[in-house]
Amino acid sequence: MHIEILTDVFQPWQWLEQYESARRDVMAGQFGATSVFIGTMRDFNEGDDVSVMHLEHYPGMTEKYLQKIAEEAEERWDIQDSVILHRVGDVRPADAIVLVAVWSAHRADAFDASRYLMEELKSRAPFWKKESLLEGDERWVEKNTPDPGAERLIGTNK
Amino acid sequence: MHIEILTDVFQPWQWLEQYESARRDVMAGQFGATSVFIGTMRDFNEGDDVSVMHLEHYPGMTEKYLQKIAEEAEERWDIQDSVILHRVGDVRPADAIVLVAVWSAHRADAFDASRYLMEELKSRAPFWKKESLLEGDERWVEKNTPDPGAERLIGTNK
Amino acid sequence: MTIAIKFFASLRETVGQAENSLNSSSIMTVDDAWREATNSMDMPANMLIAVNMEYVERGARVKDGDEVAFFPPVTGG
Amino acid sequence: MTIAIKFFASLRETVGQAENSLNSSSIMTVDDAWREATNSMDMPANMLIAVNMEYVERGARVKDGDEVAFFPPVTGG
Repeated sequence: MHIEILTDVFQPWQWLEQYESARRDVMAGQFGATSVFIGTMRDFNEGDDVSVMHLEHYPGMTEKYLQKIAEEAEERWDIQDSVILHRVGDVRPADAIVLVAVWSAHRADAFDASRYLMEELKSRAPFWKKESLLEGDERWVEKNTPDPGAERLIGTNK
Repeated sequence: MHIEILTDVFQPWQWLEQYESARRDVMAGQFGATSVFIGTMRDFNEGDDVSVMHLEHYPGMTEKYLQKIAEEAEERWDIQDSVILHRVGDVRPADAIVLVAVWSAHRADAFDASRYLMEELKSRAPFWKKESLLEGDERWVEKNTPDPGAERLIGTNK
Repeated sequence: MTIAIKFFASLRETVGQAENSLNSSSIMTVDDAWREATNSMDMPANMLIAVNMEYVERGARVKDGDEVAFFPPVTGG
Repeated sequence: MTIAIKFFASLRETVGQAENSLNSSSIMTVDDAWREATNSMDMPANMLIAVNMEYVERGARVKDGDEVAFFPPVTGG
């Protein structure tokens, strides 16, 4: 399990390649399924052009909740490894914001666990986004919308 | 949409990085969610050590069905791009067998569509696996087990 | 009329042939093509069939120039 | 007794402070801490509260040395 808050731009695919390489001795040949989700900054939101997003968090509580969520997933599904990376600070369009990855023997566990991690992260991990619009205004993103497809996965570990 | 049958080993993360780089001009800032699934060869199956897997397919029909499945996903979900890569020939433990990727504005579409692609690929695309065991025996893999979590996604496009 | 026949994977090994070309005016359905090509072997219960690379049932009609493929459950991914 | 208070994101801007330290023997609950720290502002309906980095409800008890955080709905991911 690897949880990390990143203050700088990261390249999801490079990061995954390096992580898997570093774990090759223990992981290679053991897992059959990898499910990865990446959340990326778009250059528009609610009809407006967004130039920068400022990502704030609650240091300490963020790590604690990401850890908690990842442990819940490991208890509930048959998982070999999981990763949660999340950016804070200033994020620009096309930058990765979040990366979730799950390695498992079987695809159902990998798909379910990664979706669970994303849903719980979005509803419980203390991060907040403020958008700077191209016209110069700033505004807080008010809330995350739930993923209806994740409903059957959540609610038991609250 | 990109569908490809690969006869040689490929590195999923490197492949994705190159693909996204090549599409940067049209894609960057447009998508908020990327869901990727990778199926990897394990060095064991049903209690036996497997040294090589021989992947056979029905040239022509494979491409046709992968294309059909990807088109179904694009009709049904709000998707910006999708990729299906699949190996044929001799595959060794820790080699990637299949890669499915979906880029979308929203996470629910990316998760659902990628899981749909995998499930339909596993039930409809004409690939077959034969395992060579470490002890020297060969055996055909008899069938794929369905993913119960994908049930709500399938059955409408058959 | 001419029908191209293909067998894949374990079925290819069971039947002992990879492909075949049938010339017979009596072939009306996939069932007929199977009997002609395999010398009337029993059809495996879970076998899949494609005509011109589209899945069909065993009673499906075939016509001159068709490609009929027989194979076991698919195991890709 | 001493209670550390934190405000995050839009709530930090609304309240006009990022953190605070309360010294008062009359603080029994999160509600009390909020009133003391904000000079009895109305609590936003959808506000989230954590005591020592664990989510709690507004009636939760607080004790000496606790860290109480108030923030709007989270928007990460």
